[in-house]
Amino acid sequence: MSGTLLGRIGAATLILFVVAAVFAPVLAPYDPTLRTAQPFAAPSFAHLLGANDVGQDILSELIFASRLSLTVGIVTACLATVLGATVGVVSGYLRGPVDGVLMRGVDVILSLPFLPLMIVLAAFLGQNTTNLILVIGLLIWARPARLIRSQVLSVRESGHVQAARAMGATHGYVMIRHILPRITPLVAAQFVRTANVSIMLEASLAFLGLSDPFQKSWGAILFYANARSAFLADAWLWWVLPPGLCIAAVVVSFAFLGYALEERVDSRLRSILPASEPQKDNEAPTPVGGGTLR
Amino acid sequence: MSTLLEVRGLSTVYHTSEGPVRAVDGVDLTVGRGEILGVVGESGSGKTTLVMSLMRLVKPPGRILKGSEMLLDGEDLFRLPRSAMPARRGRDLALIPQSAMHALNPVIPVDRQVAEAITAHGEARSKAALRTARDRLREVGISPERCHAYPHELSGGMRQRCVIAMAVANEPKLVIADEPVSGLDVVVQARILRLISELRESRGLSMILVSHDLTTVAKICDRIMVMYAGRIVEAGETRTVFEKPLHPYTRALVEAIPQVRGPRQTLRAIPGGPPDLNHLPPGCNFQPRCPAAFADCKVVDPSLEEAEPGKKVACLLYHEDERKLEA
Amino acid sequence: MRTMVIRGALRRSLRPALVAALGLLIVVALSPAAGGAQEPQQVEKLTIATEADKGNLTPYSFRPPPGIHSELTGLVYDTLFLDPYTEEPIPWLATEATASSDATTWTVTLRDGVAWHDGEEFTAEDVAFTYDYYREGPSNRYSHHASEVPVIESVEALDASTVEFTCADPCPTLDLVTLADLPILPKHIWENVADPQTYSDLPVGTGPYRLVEYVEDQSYSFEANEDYFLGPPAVQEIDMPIVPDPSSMFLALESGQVDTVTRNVPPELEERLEETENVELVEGKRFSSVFYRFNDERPPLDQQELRRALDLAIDRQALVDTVLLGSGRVGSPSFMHPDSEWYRPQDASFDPEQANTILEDAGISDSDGDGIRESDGEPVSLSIIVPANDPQQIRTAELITQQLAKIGVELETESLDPGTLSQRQNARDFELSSFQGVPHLLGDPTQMIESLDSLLFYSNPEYEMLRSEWFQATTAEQQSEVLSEIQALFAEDPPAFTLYYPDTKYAYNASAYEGWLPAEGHGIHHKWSLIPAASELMGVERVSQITPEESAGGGRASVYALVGAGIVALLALGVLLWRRSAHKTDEDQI
Amino acid sequence: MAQYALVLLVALSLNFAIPRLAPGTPIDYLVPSEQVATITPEQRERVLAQFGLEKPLLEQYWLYLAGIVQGDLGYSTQQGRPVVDMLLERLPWTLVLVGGAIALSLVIGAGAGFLSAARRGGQTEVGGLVFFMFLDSMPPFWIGMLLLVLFSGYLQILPVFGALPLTGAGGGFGLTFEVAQRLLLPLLTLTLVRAGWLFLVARSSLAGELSEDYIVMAEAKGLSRRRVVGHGVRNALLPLVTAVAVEAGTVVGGATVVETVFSYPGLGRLIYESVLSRDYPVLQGAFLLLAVGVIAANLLADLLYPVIDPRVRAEGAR
Repeated sequence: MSGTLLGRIGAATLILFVVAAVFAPVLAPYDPTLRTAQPFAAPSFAHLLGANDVGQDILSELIFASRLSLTVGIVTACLATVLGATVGVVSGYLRGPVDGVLMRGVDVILSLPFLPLMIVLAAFLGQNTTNLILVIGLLIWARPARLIRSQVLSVRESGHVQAARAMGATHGYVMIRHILPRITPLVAAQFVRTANVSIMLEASLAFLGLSDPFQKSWGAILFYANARSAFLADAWLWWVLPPGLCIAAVVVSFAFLGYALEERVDSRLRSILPASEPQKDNEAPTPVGGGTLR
Repeated sequence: MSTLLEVRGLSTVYHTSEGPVRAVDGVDLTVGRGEILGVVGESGSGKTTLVMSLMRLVKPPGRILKGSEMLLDGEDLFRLPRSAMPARRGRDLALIPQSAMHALNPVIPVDRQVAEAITAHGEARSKAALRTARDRLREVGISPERCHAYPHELSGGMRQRCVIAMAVANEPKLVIADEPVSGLDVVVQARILRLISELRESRGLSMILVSHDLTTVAKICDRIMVMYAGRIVEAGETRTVFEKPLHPYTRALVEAIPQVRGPRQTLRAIPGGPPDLNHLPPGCNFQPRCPAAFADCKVVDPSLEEAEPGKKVACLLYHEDERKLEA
Repeated sequence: MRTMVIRGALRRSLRPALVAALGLLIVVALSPAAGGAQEPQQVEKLTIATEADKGNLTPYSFRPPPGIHSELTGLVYDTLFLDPYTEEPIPWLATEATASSDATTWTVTLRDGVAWHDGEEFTAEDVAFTYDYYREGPSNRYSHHASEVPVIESVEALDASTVEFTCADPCPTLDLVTLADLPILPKHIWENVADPQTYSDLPVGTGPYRLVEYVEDQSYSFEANEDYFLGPPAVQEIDMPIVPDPSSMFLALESGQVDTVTRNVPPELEERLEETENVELVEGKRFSSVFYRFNDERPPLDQQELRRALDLAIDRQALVDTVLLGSGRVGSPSFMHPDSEWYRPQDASFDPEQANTILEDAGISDSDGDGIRESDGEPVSLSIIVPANDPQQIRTAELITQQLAKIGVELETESLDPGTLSQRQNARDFELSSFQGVPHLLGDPTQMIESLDSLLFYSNPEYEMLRSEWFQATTAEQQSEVLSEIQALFAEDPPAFTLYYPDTKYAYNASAYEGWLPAEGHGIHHKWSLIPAASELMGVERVSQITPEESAGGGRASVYALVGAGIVALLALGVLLWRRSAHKTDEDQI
Repeated sequence: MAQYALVLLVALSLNFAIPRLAPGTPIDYLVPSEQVATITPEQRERVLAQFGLEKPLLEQYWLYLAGIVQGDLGYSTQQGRPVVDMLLERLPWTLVLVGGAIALSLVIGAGAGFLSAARRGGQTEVGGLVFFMFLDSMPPFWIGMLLLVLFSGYLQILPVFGALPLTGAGGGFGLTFEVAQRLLLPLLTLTLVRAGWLFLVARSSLAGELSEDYIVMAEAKGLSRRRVVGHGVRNALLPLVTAVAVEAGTVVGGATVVETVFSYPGLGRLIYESVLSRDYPVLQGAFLLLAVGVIAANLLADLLYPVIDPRVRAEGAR
């Protein structure tokens, strides 16, 4: 019961944000790049969330900002999950030297300090959105790869995969027909997790002033708010709270979706798997952001 | 022999998304002291739900309906509050769960798991409990050197023995075994069944043995009840049920057993599959698959009545009074 | 039943606890802090929060971002004369200085009875050694004063307390500017320092304070030099924590954890800080400006008409009103800071129409009608590089982009992290670059002349002529005359577009110390605020003498209490929700 | 083990290359144009030479590797102080903060996660789940800022910055109290953020375990609810350990933002500042520390597996 309810809430919020992003020009009361009010104006009927340090309408900024955050979130998550899943499946299934090399590669990436790498790549590649997506995507696929691989390890031992191989199915066929469907819930969960991580990262980078300040994003709003000491003034109520809540809302709705997906898929899966199926795997099933496969 | 357990009108309902499902529907049964009662039925007939209900371990969305009674030594366990049940489980009634192969915690040595059953009831402190545990394990055939192994280091049969040792550790009045030997090869099955009957002799254990395999039940059970779609359709002495099965379903089950000796016969299976508990057929639950079904069967839902001394059956063939249409 | 009972009791007991928490919160927020101005003279300890780690405060430990490095070094080291931005040279370590008739050699007599912190005696040897060391050794913020403008050929200690300087060209303002800027190093220590960049011991100087502890990236601690030649300083101990985050810094000031902060008060916080109990604001007159430097080697910026048009198209008043919220003055082409002695007033003009006509006449027009003018076939699309961590400069660029669009010039902003920005600036790899003017660039004429070549790469034949005149000038008046001509020249052909001079207000806790002295070019956090004798010497009033306007106290506290209480209530609700939903699943199954 | 050495070598080489990839050199930052005097080429050479940066890249690489072996990480181009001292000064603060945050989030997050799964009884414990999911989705710097404003600004009960009290607050207890006071908010921020994630890991792994057959057996044995869940928890520990080990790398990165907000002198902030100032030696030293830390965490996890789950010993490592 509660899974589907959460799922519905999550889906509804996400749709709300997507609509806001797509129809931003229509929904936003003002053009966020124009100065339509006094700097630091408090909320009023004309400006529901007041104005920022140069008099741009904060509500319009919020609405337009959803575009960047959602695109970064979704596109990066796709990139990272596809890359992570492929590496995970291939190395988990083939094992042997391929597995060794890929996993050591993953270890190296996991050991790289994240933020400095972002700064260096941002400085080196320039700060437009595509670079941001590439940079974040190429760095966070390592974790999903590791987790998906661990799942593939146990799925690989299961009865029907062995049977398929025994009947002469090629590796590619087995991977796509047998292994992939079994790990879709985990892959979906990893998609949710990487979406969360990339939205959070984009916001942190913008907050540290390391991404393009003219690109309207929730992180950029927080950067200006912090730099212009909004936290100290009463402005924190309408300048700092909303962008943070927007980020949290998008991230949590992804998590709700992931949770609902995991719960529905899990229960369906549980009935198909015959009792004798080896249930246990000792690798890290990830949480609701990445439900375990039973 | 005096009765140890009397169950009356036990019904357990699962609230699924498609509506309530009566997995166990008004079951009555009795178990005498030192008696082994066999419960037989296809998978999906409600056997495991029956076992879980007797242990009061039914997990939501399942619920035991009010009005079900379970008198153990005269005390109705269903009246007890939930919090009082742990004290009874393992001491008064014990369970050998289904797929005992996975019933042991993989990360704890077996002797400590058995000892835990003992200390749970405050009988002894951990050192003493460990010693008793090792004795119990030796009794069921696990040698002392093997008893502090981890479950995955033991064979299926040995794991089954550990579970049995665990169940009987506190000398329970009643042991309920759910498919104790299914999944084991025939030789090991025989050994486990012999172990169970030895324990019955040495301990005077009364037992309910639930299985889908008639031959297992036939070997060691005193009385047999046949379960179909959550109901008891036939009950009686093991020998009489086998020699003269009354209910068509029982007859089909008995005839389905391949005879190793004697003339070759073509095996006959029962057409169709277990009914969908959400949409039970009208009248008798078995009538769609019953070779002897006739008009009334579609209307009347027969109740379990005495057909011969010591023999009950729920089928219109034997209860003229319940027939409606003919008169 | 046991667990049921406990849970119920718990729930009932939560309600009173919640109400109590609310009450407590309101009381705490409203209580006004005790305080009132006491006599500020002798103070045991002061806590000054500073925004960045400046290394171990030797002249070589300079480190970005721009901040009060020279003022901090000034606590430990002394200069021969007081300070380069005063009208008249004020003797400090030197008692007097006389120039030769052709103003190329100076004989300076030193104050005697001055000792280094480690007890060694301060002599002319130290002065001679210091100036040679600056000229020969690796460069630092001060060294070009000895090696380029002016070029000091030789420094010689005639006896224990007289030094003779000889400049390559006449240096009439040596005492007013150069001798007042360069801190003197102890010879007996620095003569065996091979690599000043990695010198990490605590500095030894003659100054009013000794640096007793330096924890990298955390804090400085100073102790008063009791036998300082101008008498013991007013404050015994100074603790200086390093607080990089601006909001935390002002929060610390508000909550009384620090007595003052070295970061100037951003315009948006002025009103709020004035309202805070005991906190006063004062204009520190620290020279600061923001200017755009252009790279005239790269077309189309090599065309002087285009530069002139750009200058005319920038609405400086709008920048001051929006970005500085009015706290600042419009930039002027004379580049130097209006409060400096050497400033010759010129006012910038804002006339987009004239800019358009200039561009049309120069043949830079919008031929393909896309709203952007083209210059010999190429669209006039310029890029500006700004520091990513300075929102004021970023917002300024955003506004100027809109202003230049009105005259058909497209401006694209690249915000770079400081490392990349410096590299691009040093390599002149930019079309336009945003700069923050620092005090000694806007107030020290020799520095301005020197940076016109090394920083601004200003190439103007007329200026070359005036520049050589400057070097021939033998008296201060002559130099000042040449300087005004140079600044007049800037009106037609500016070396850079000075956008605005932001006010530099500083906040301090009046109940802790009121001896702060707003010295021109330096703000209030410098050694003269802490030396009792300094204020008459410099003829500048301390803040305690300036009557502070009345500050309205605690009006805002009630808002906080409300918000704080709201959050506490929210948390309590969350806990209740958790309890209630947990309770539901436990009820008996039968 | 050999594989781990290889990983370390590759990581170190990347750490050597990455900072040099970024435009700008330490020199530009050392003598910024802001100093209003561009440096002459020969001065640039002299400064480069001081830090051995004028040598060809390959030679620098060998010196760098040789340095690591002898434990000499060179001098910081900004501070001019040996990198080893700088790192050792910062390490305790980061260990206290990050270690504390991981431990606390394990206790709070995992504890609540187990509780929520144990209480599940069929219908998910919605309240706790939603609360922790929200926690897991809030940006750390944002929470940090709000906590700072609330506790230090409005309630004015906690100090705002730094790690150590300015004046030595006397002996042991006074000092530890002061340090604890300053540690509270950054620790709370980091813990809140990580607790959400660990809650979800713990909840879902225990929920999985509780549907296993040995739990039914444990209940049948008559064990109390607490001991039954205990059985499940033992098995649920394994994925938790892996989750923490895998996340070890990002924790210090995450701490960077929190350390900046609270002016807390940890490794995270040092890395952030060194990246901006292109301080190669410090970056290399810090990256080395991080790489070793992450690999050690993974190694520790591998060692812990057999202890927690004997079957792993039988199947060999991962």
